[in-house]
Amino acid sequence: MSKQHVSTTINGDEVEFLCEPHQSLLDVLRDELGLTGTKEGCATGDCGACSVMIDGRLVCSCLMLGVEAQGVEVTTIEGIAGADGLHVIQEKYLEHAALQCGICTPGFLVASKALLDHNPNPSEHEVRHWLAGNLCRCTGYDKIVRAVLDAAEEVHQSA
Amino acid sequence: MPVAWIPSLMQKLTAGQQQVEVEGATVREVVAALDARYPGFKERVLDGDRIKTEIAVAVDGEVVAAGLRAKVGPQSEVHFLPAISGGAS
Amino acid sequence: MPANNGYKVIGTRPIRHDGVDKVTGRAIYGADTQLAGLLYGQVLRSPHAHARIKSIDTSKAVALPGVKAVLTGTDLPDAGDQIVDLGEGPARLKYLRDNVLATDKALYSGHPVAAVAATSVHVAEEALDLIEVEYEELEAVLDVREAMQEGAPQLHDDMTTQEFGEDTGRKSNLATHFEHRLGDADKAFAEADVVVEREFQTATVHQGYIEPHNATASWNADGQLTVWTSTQGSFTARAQVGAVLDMPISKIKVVPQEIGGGFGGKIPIYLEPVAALLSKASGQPVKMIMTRPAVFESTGPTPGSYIKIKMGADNSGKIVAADAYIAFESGAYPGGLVGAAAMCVFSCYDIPDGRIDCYDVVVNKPRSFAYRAPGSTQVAFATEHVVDLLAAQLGMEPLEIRLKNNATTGTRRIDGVVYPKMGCKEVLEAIRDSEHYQSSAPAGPNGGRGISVGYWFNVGLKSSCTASVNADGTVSLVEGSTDIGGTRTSVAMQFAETLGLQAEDVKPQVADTDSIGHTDVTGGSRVTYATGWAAYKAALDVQDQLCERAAQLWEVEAGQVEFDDGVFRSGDNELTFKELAGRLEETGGPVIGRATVDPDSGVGGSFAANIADVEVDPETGKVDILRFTVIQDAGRAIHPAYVEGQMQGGSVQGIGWALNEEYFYSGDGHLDNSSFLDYRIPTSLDLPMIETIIVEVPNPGHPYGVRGVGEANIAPPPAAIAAAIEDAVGVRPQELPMKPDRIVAALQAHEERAAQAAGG
Amino acid sequence: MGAYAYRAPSSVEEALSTLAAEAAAGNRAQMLAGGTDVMVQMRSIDKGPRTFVDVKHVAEANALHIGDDEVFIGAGIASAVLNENDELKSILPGLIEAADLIGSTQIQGRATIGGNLCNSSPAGDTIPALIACGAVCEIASPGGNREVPTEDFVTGVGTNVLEPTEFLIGLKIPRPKGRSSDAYLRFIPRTEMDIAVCGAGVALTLDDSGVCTAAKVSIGAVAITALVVPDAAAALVGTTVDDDALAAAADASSALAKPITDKRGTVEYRRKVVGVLTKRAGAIARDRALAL
Repeated sequence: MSKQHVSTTINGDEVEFLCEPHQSLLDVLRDELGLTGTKEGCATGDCGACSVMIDGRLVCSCLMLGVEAQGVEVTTIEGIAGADGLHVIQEKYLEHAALQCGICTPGFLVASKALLDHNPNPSEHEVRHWLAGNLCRCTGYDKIVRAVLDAAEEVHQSA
Repeated sequence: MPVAWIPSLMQKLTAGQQQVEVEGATVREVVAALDARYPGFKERVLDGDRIKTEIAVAVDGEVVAAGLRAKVGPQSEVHFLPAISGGAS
Repeated sequence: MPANNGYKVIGTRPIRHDGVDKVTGRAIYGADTQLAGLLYGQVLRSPHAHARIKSIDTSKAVALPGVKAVLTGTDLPDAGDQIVDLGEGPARLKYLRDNVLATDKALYSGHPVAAVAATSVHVAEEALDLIEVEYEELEAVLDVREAMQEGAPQLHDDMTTQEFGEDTGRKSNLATHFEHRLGDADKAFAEADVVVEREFQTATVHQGYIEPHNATASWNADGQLTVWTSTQGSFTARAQVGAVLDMPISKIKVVPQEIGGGFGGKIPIYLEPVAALLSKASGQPVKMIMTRPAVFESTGPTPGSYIKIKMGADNSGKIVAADAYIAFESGAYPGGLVGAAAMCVFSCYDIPDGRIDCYDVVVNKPRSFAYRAPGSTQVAFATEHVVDLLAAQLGMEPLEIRLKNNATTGTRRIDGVVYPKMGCKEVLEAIRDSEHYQSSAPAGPNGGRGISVGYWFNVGLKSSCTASVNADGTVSLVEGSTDIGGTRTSVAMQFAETLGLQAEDVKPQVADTDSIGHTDVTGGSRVTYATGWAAYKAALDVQDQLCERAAQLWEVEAGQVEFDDGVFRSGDNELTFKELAGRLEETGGPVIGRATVDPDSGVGGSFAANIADVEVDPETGKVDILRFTVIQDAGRAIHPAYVEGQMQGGSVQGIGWALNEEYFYSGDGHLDNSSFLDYRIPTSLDLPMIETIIVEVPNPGHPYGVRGVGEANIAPPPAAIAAAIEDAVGVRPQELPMKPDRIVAALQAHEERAAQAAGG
Repeated sequence: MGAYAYRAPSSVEEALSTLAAEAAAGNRAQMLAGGTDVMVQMRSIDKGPRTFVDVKHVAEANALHIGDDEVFIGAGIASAVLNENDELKSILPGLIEAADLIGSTQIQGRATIGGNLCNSSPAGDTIPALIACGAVCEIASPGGNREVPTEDFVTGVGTNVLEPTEFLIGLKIPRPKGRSSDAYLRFIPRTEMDIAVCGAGVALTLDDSGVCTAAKVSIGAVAITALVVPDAAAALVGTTVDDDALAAAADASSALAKPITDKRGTVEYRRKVVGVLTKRAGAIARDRALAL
């Protein structure tokens, strides 16, 4: 098996890596690049724990080959906060106690950010629909939905 | 005097008695008193010098960790229950 | 003074201490463990539900380049058959060992039979395909009642039914039978004005945590073993690993990594001893992570059940008699959960006469384990239905019959236990007083409302804490309870409250088994209760030592120093905690507080109740939850946001159990839905907001009145939803899950009965 | 044992020569669009090595045209892109809602209609919707492109008419004219994420008086392939798509269905509900057409 060379951008940084042709982007992030913030819950696209953004679009990194990252921009949980502190969505998750065990939280945060990028003023239904691919077994989603709505409100007010 | 509650499946030892008043300041003394009155009782609930792992002893409604050493008060109730696996959050 | 009953920290909502790590992806969970020279392990699992293992040939796997070690069940040390007490219930060592790696028989589809360590996951997977196992397939039995039949395929050749310490000598899949009796149930039923009896079934369901099981092990040349794992209890994991590997616990260090959910399912061990032996054999550290299908196929689901409930009442609505027959599937090896079910089945009611008859039965499914108030949800589904039927026959409202019969302080349960101060009545009154209950039920022909109540007794067990006072007046708090839902913070808050500090002044940390005293599992809703109590005692220890230090500074007797609200005083002398912490060097150096607790009184059970509004689509059988309220007695809510979080999370697990979740087996015993696609846990779109009402009936057995809140909340939802479905469309399923095809079939049968009645 | 490889051709010719070369070398080649089915199958039921040929860089398969007479949707276009296209949503609402049902937001970001069709699952959501609106598959073939109606494309569970040296470029859909519209409904136990228990797509045309002049009904997850239900269409044509006509169409769908009992539902249940969905989808398509 020959490894393939891939040039990509991850959280704003140019990154090059070698990977097996059938290795998932999730495995590349976690095992080759040490970016373990992106989690694996199922490896079949059913839980959303491995959510990342590819060129701004939300995807499951377990359902994408590492080689498909050639030339794209990848955003992972490690790229959500800036040097100046947490992103508002991260702050709202903390304020609302929107995490318990925290294993689904990175995926939810990436998905939540993708939602607000896409629709800065979502309704509760739109939040629930957008996040339906992110499973959480601890919270019952209530506080997550409230955190996202509150973050949207704050983004809205400061805009 | 403390009252020992005899599990229904052990009541053939006690001729159907469910509640038995027995002397004892510890679970060990209660078990000894029961065995004196109902021979074979000890064998059912003890494994050597310990309560059988599949059985739990509750004093006044709380399962005791101290086992045979657990204190029993003059008004206490002693229950013999099936041991259970704990729940979890 | 704030309104929190005089408390300054308790009852507030500080940001959790581990929060930033968890929202930035920096928190290290078990699967994130990295070590130099790491190998990757994989497990070969039985494709058969029941088979004798005739031979295993690993030679081709061993020869594959990159493979460093291969194991089978016979590589596990055989320490004979004995009962081991692991602090969370006893177990037969043979069963514990055989569940880790089967030796003579595979007892469920997914049962581990061999394991491999290799330089990559892919090589390890390839090696699994090269292991040749010769099986003799045997007939499987998957249903609890079938397994109890005479002549059913027997899982364990040597298993005989145990009846309360007596070995009956009867060979059977029926592992344990026991009874509870109170008063004279036959007489009470004979005298009752109304008697109702119904049968129920519930499916096997899984805890469904999002993080798969994992373990990384490093076996050093000096015989020391280190295991990094996501576990609910590092000490319990250490004890189990020690028992299976027949090695002293002093040789084992378990490092609890962050854990992605447990709910009872991460108390048992699976991969840990396998990773350890693979590491020993290869001389390199080994990491193992279960696939999602493996999690469903071979880790602890909670029992499917068959339950029969009979209850009688007099014309005034007083419940006078109750009778339960409860049979639980324990899976491949005997379990203890039916005992818990017995403690919960009539636990919400004050009933003078009754009996409870319980059966623990092995079937060809994975060994079942605790799942949030284990056993309580199954029996609440059954009992609450029968209570509603009594109410209907007596012309009473469901809430009315509950308030007339609720268990209270001094109630003797049928299993004999007498309640101390309990909040059942208060929880039911909170239903009555809620805006939700007082609002009108959902409009439309297919909308309905139901209520229900459930119970969990909670456990105490052992916890340890140490606290080091830092010179800047903060405290480093070390505890042994793995934090699954924010307990670092609820424990630290109790410590802070005791010493008049802020929650942020306490820096809580979960330590490994070499670095803190024995602490039992994060389970039984015990951490905020017991580890919080240990933190309280450690804070008192710090307080005593600091009083002595202040006395030294002021050259007075320690007894002359008082501490109140964060300030040490003696005469005109005054030092705040922070000021004094800065002067420890002058008075003898560091101060470390420590405490252990082993509470065996005052654990304090918790009641939870629901109001559920649903809409049923009668053509498709789909049930939508329109509005849902959960009410629970927290004793004292330390961090209300995380109390609400437990209530909401438990409710939604209960909703999933009610509507869709089940183990779906094919006829030959293969699990057909071992994925999050087809094992359908609720998504955000399936739910409304989950409204919470925290009731506080302080637990007199705890310094701050805490009652654990992790569990009781999962018990009432299926019953409340069943009642709401009946209110909506006139049929009430007696089987879980109440999935769409079952609802449609029930409606059709209902219509046919109605047509026959009209025709006849 | 062969090896895994990945190729990203940029044109139909390059893709065809890649497929031909892999075939000549005795390798297995597999087209990759969104990958949301391929990746899952590679981890479970279909682990063997193969060469992935990524259709997403093939220019022709990345096209999306909305012409006066025809809509072309390239096989590499992700569902999310379709769903963000308001014009497409207004002219083919049923097809786009079917595409929108494929998985979560995350899946939508990758999954394609072409991939859904080529995966050829009995429960593929877009297949009945494509059949109902008369979509035709444009297939790149070594001898030149060929066209196959979607109802003839899938041949069995996971199988279709594509040869190993061929691939799907995209789908051509006649642009609905006049008072024509479509609808697709499926039933799932949850509200999102599940595979269809059964599904029904209805496309119809009404005249000025609201009488149905043409209709096509297709149902999914009730047989090994999606089925066309001529009797359901016949029940609608010539009516105002009133309750009686819809009930007759529902009965026709239920009668034709040949479902199985599995983890997602029983035979009886699927047969009943596919009728319910036919009725409901028909009413939605009618209301949409009336609103034009």
